[in-house]
Amino acid sequence: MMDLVYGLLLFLLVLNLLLGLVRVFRGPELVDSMMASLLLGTGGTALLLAFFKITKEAYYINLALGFALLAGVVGVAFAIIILGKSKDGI
Amino acid sequence: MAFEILSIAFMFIGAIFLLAGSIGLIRLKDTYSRLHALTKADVLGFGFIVLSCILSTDLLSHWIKLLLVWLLAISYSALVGYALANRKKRYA
Amino acid sequence: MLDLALGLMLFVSALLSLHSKDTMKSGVFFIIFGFLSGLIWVRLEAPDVALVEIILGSAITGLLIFKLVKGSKQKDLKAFTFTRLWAGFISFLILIFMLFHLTTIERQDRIASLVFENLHKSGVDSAVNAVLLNFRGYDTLLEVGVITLAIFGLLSLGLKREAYYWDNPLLKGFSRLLLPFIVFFSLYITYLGTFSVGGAFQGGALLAGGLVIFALAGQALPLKASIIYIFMMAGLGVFSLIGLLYALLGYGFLTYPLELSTISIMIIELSIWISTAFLLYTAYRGKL
Amino acid sequence: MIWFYYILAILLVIISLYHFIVARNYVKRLIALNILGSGVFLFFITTAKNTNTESPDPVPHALVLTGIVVAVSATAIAVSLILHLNKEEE
Repeated sequence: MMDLVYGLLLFLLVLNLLLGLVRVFRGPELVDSMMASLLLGTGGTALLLAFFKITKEAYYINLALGFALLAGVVGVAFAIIILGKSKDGI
Repeated sequence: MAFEILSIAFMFIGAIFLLAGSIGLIRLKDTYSRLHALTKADVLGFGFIVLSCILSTDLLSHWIKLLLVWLLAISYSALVGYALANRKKRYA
Repeated sequence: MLDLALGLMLFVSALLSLHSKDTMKSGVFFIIFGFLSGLIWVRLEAPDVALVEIILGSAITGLLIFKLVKGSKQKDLKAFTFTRLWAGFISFLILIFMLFHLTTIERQDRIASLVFENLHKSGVDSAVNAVLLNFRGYDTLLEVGVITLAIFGLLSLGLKREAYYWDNPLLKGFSRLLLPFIVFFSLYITYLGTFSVGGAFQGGALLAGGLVIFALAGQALPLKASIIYIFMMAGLGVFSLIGLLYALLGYGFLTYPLELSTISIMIIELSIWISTAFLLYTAYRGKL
Repeated sequence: MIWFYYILAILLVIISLYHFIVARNYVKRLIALNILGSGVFLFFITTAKNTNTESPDPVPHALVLTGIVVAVSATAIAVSLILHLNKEEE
């Protein structure tokens, strides 16, 4: 019973990633592709937290923390480096 | 037991909100509305998932770390969404 | 099922990142590839590798590749037909070789049992870190040497890099709030290395990510160049000094006595933490 | 499941090797090199899982950890060299 419930849960979370990545891979513009950092920052972290809930291993929370942090760093860096002009700002 | 059932229910609600965000990402027409779908729905769904994990453990250190994950995820979601939209409008 | 879906996503992202015409897109797909392979390594019960892959292999490499893609304006030329044929032939040969090799792989006990038997002698409870810092300390020493040399080689090119930043009050405030938290969290990850998933390289690279966010907001660290040099050399210096100390005391190079092993490993991890952070930060900036 | 990961690792190695030889753009060549490395790491980790013991073998994990760090430092110096090359050509 529990296996079935958790299997369904993991299926939903992976389906979320799959559907999002369809747009990311097709995305007509560059920004659409980089929305992957937002998608992975929430979806991937959610997957790791679901693993934590199923196995009760504490290290999944640390992994989730690192995942959320670095997906954000990469997203901000993309917005500033790729979308900006060099030496812009001050 | 009641907590366990509540926790699994929260997890499912969160997963469905995340899924809604992804469907919005596929179906909406232009970049700004896609950004909107992703940042709104995903943050709500992620909140539910963190809540469900908080209900399923009873260690204080886990609670603190889960709250930090939640804070980080929502603040980065807002920041990245803002930065992408702002920069795209200005330069692209 | 889960493995199948993750593997499919990984393969598609690798394929697109290699095939796409636009180098910016291939950089973005490479980052997605990195994060997805982190998830796959969680599935393969290798959480240490997953942490390293997410932090170093995906995020830090991604930042470097963003800078490269923005700075490089080389056109994408079509390859010669001869090259294509040759490349196809070579790849096909390797495919045949590896498929042939697959049939000979057996399911067997490897040296894992040896590690678990001797784990109590290492002073560390985490098997991966015991191998990394105690049983195969030479490897890690040379690894620290490689990364230090690479960054000093990069500095010696003397290239004047463009700095990219965004002068935005929101980002500035956020990065200032984030920095103390990241310092604390990366120290925590480094400390976790002695008994669970974590380690010095992961913690250091995490701190480097935080410093990069700090720099992207247009702020400079209030540190002198000489202090940054000292931080960068700390890992290699402390590691080899401790190794030499034990060699002079008669234990052998990098062979820790049992009662002192935990404290020595902690000191080494701390020094690797600070030096990795500043080395990777310098690698991102391309200058001091 | 083990065999699926072996096949995936081999496919990654093959396609990235092909593109590493074919690509004339240095950026794509660098990315192909990184993906080649990831394929080899995947092979190692799968072999570590392929044991009779309960938990996977930690020695390949430590080797892969070292490998990733070395790959990142190689990427850092390659990025610097390619940027330098672009400056020379201008």
